[in-house]
Amino acid sequence: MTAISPATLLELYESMVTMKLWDQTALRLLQEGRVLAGYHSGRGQEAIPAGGVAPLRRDDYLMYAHRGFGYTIAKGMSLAAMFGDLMANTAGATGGLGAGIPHFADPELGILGQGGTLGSCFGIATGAAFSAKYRGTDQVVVCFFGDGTANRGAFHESVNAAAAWKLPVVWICENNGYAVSVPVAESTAGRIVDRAAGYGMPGVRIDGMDVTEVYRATSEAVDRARAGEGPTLIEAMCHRFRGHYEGDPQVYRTEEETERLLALDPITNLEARLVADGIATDERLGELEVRVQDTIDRAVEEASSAPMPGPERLYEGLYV
Amino acid sequence: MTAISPATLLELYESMVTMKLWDQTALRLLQEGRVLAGYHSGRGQEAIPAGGVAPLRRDDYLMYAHRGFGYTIAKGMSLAAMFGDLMANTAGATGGLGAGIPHFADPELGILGQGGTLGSCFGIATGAAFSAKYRGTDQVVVCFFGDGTANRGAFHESVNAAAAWKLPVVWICENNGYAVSVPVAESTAGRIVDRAAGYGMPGVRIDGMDVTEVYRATSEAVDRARAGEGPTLIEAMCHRFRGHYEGDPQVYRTEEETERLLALDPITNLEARLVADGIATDERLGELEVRVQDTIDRAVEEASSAPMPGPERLYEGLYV
Amino acid sequence: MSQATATRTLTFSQAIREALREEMERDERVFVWGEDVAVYGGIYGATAGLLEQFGPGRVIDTPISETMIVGAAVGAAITGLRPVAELQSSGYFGIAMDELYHKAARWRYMHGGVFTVPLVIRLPEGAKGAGPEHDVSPEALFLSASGAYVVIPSDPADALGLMKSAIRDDNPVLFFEHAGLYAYRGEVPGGDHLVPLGEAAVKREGSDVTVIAWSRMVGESLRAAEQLEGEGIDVEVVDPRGLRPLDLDTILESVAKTGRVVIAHEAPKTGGAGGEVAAIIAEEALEYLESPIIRVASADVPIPQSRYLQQFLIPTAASVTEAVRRLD
Amino acid sequence: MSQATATRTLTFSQAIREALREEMERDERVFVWGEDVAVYGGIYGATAGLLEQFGPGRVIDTPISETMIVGAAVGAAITGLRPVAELQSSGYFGIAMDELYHKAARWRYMHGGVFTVPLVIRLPEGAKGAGPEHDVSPEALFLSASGAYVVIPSDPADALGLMKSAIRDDNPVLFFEHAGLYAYRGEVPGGDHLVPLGEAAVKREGSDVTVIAWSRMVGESLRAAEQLEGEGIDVEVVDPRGLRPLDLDTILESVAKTGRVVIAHEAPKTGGAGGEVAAIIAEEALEYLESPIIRVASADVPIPQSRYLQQFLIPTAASVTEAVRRLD
Ligand SMILES: Cc1ncc(C[n+]2csc(CCOP(=O)(O)OP(=O)(O)O)c2C)c(N)n1
Ligand SMILES: Cc1ncc(C[n+]2csc(CCOP(=O)(O)OP(=O)(O)O)c2C)c(N)n1
Ligand SMILES: [Mg+2]
Ligand SMILES: [Mg+2]
Repeated sequence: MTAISPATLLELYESMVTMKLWDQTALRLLQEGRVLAGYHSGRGQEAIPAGGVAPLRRDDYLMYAHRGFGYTIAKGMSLAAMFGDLMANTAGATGGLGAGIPHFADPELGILGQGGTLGSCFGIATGAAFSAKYRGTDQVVVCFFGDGTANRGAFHESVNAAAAWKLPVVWICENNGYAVSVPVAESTAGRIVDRAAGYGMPGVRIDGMDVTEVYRATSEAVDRARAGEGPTLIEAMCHRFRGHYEGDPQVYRTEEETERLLALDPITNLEARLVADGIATDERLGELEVRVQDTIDRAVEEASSAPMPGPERLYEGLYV
Repeated sequence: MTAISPATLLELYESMVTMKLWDQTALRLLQEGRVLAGYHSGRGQEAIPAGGVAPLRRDDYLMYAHRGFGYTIAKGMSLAAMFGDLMANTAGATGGLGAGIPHFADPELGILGQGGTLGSCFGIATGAAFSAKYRGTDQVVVCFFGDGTANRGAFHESVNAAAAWKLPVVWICENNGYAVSVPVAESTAGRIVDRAAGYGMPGVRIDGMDVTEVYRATSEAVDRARAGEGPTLIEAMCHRFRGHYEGDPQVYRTEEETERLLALDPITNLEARLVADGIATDERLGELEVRVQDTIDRAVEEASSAPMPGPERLYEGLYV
Repeated sequence: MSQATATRTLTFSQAIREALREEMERDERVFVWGEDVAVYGGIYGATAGLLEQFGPGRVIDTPISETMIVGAAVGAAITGLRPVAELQSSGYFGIAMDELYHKAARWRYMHGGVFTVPLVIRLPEGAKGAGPEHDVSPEALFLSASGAYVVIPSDPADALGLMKSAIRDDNPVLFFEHAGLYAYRGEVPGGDHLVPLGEAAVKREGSDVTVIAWSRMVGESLRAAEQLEGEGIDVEVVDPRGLRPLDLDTILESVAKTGRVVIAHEAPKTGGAGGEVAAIIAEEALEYLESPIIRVASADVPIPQSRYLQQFLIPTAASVTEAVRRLD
Repeated sequence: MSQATATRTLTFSQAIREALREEMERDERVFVWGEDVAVYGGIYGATAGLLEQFGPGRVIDTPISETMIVGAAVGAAITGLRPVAELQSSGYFGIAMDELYHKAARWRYMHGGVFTVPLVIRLPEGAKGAGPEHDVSPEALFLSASGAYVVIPSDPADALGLMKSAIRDDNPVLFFEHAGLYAYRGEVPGGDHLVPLGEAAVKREGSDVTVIAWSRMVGESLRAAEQLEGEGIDVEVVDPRGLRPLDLDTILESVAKTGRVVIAHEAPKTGGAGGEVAAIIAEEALEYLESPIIRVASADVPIPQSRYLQQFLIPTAASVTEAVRRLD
């Protein structure tokens, strides 16, 4: 296990802070009635998109999940564009089509989008990985999905094909213990990580609250994929701090459970570690947070100034 | 491993001989142009339906596959009715709808039918097993499917649910190495049996050319299921002697390969064993074969005398 | 059936729940499954309280496995149970399409009629700001699913009565519920309120124009009719309450009376079920037509997630009014 | 392109194969995948010889995983390739429905138009004695799949020219091929034969009746037209060669000329695409109609496997003749 450099740790930290502040901002906009779609907070799970995307190159591909905006933030997507999509105005990456969250994409950054039917990601990830291999590039695909989504048949079909064809994909399951209200143990037989063996590929279960574990496991899997050694399944155990979506009464878990989780905050933990290891001071981390918030505020401002689309937008882009 | 009684061995033998002679007869009818649908010969794979159905009770459920008629023969379906369906006349279990092979069923015998889209069996098997448990019976479901069919997403969804809910199903994969022309190694990552672990259920790979292995493994799995201990996956390795369907040019394998297989005939092998172990004489086995052929001939005769349906048949049975 | 005879005011969602409750009380073979139907009570609340009353054996949370949800419901139905399965959104039809179209609808016929397949699949539909895959109204895709019924209530009373009939019917029923209607309140008859499947309701009588509408568009059409009444146009609103079986008699009778037809549904026009209805009229009642048949429907694009843009796309009472005015 | 200009006689299946071969030669990004398409050459022979010419990197046997076949084709298409994916039977549409309807057709629009999705899905359809799940002609289910094209050739020349255009098009194309046509031979123009998508062909001119037919029913309708000519009825046969985009101009022009319409397709009548076509005519060209619009189609039941029973169910030239005679 190679050590992660202080610089990388700081980058991961900044990435997670951006996700957290993004989330806070989105919640505020939601409260203000400025968000024209539902929102699934990613609070608590930042270590996975941060550690799972950081090992990628700009031209590597990303299939992201519906929980928060961490994946695309980490891949470098324009914050203003994402806010624009949140508000369904013309600043959005969808140009105000209001395809909204989370159906935006950026081909330049390898961001391939997201389907509203869970599990859409699997086939598209396999196809993109096939494409990379076909074109003789060494691009890699990372595909994020939840524990609940892992029970879609598309998982089986796509993961099997990718493994049989030794395609460059890294499958990252964020196991936060629930699919909306349904606990993973009630819906899922066995451990998700153990499915890997059935496809003859490596599977690794990690602590998804620790960004260094995620970063290491993903880096290794990306290296394998890039070297032509095929796919890997990573099951990252984690916790969702908030409801499935905003407004979720969370009748399926106790308030104590939710309270207890907050102590596991991946950002606070990394913060403590950075300070303890002398990589950063509280002060410096505080400055970083101010800087990130400032960037986010400017992105909101930029997005807010864009107009809403006109009805003609509906008829654009359906066909080439 | 308990010994299988001589009487059971003889029953299994008779069952397999019935399947073989059924197959021969079907091929003859096909040549005579009397079969109004395609046919997938089950020659070579008789040990699996014989050993996989024999442990079932009359009220246990069967979801069968498209390869041969062994499954329903073993479950006790009327031979004349099956021939009637082959000829699409009113003797058929479908009453001449000519739903043909293999879409016949017999609820009295727990024969639940078959879908033309491969993998239909999985969901229905899970549902029937759920139903048995819900109604508080101790019925068991056996579901047969090919190696190729194992790659359908429905497998994943249904097997996971059955395992999560500890339902009484036995999943029997007949791995004959090919899905039409595609070798299993090209389409399938890992070993099918290893998928069981991913669902936290037992998986066992057996020699599917040996009816005693199939019978033992299935009996054990059926007992587990009946005792409420949940599903089992059995991967029975086997060989298909003939083409995928009649007329298949088999360009995907050499004649030598096909020739070599014939030496592995599960029926000839059992025959030799029965004689060597003093369970039966050649003569007695010969008599048995004559008797079975006679039964089959009478069934063909009975079926042949039935009229074709009239156009009104089309409009019957669509709704209750 | 605590309030055996008194009329009640229920939301559409409560009406569905009451139907489930009454039928589950009546028949032990009836059970409910789907994603988040148990503890959570369904994301639209339509199964709230059922877990508490009937326990986890009959109110079952499934994995996110729509293929299995429908396929296993068929397996349960042909072995003696009466499943009511929920797809959390009808937008997931594509994941279970083989099971809906080829298994639920055809298992009986395909096997010569030896089984019955008594099941109900609940399919919440319609625009709600959840994106192009969710906001669909895909009932037209099941017009050709011979062997199944397609039922679509437009108000709480029909939701209750149709659901109860659907559960009691021995045929598979695809039951579409517009998500925008769940919170809508209405009077519901007391007692064992059953509405027969395949019977249209004339929701408003009129003599000048027939508006054939279902689901959310029934309410919109009634509002349009009121508006048009002021302009001296007397609109009849016919709600087929489903597409299979289709109550042709009621539709053709109305057309024969008015000679003018508007068909209104929320699904985009091309490929919507309005096409089938219009074609039947053009084949069976052309002689009565005094004006082209106008279809009022969403524009021919995927329904975008943005509610802002949806306002330019989704038909309303105004769209019906405008269409009626355009008739010759 | 060895026979650059000479006309050739090809079967429908060979025409598809030639289109694939020519386009694979022209463009390295084009590849083919599906079940048994490589060594086996496809169960209808439509990919025979491609493996030998282009190698296993471009002619790929897939697992029996229709969801993946279509889903991964979308993934390949949005990352620079041009997949031609085969479903071994269009009867498997239900397994890949979410991928066909919501992914292939809508990935572009849904993401604001930032991608193109240049792919072709080959869908063999039609009655052939393979059972109710296989013998379907499900093109109508994609009428509402805005974002995709629906293309349906009826003879070898169109099969070649439409397939080549489909592969070159940057939009997703669902390409239906009637299994009963594969062995049918016909003249095919030489050179780089392209037929534009969305342009109807008047396969026979006539002045009395317009028969709108596609797929196998075009040939049947032409035979019917010959028969009717002897009876003094002059039939025009319009083949839209697909449903999306639909060449309304050609259809409406013909209707304006003849005033009488028969629509013929093999799919069962209810829910078949004839409904959409009839509805458009009833909305846009009612004034020209001198007779009800008659739809010729299969009866409203699943297509049984028995070829014996199929004879009572599947429309033929005689069904078209009979319908035309019934017109006012
Ligand atoms: C095919 C499909 N089924 C159901 C849904 C509705 N849905 C949206 S998110 C969700 C839960 C997903 O759980 P999981 O995959 O564990 O991700 P998490 O929300 O926990 O991050 C459900 C059921 C959907 N969008 N698509
Ligand atoms: C969903 C689906 N895809 C494809 C087919 C066509 N098909 C029929 S049998 C078969 C091969 C099945 O292989 P396997 O499951 O290994 O069974 P085997 O034929 O070897 O017994 C195929 C591809 C089908 N019927 N259904
Ligand atoms: Mg989860
Ligand atoms: Mg096989």
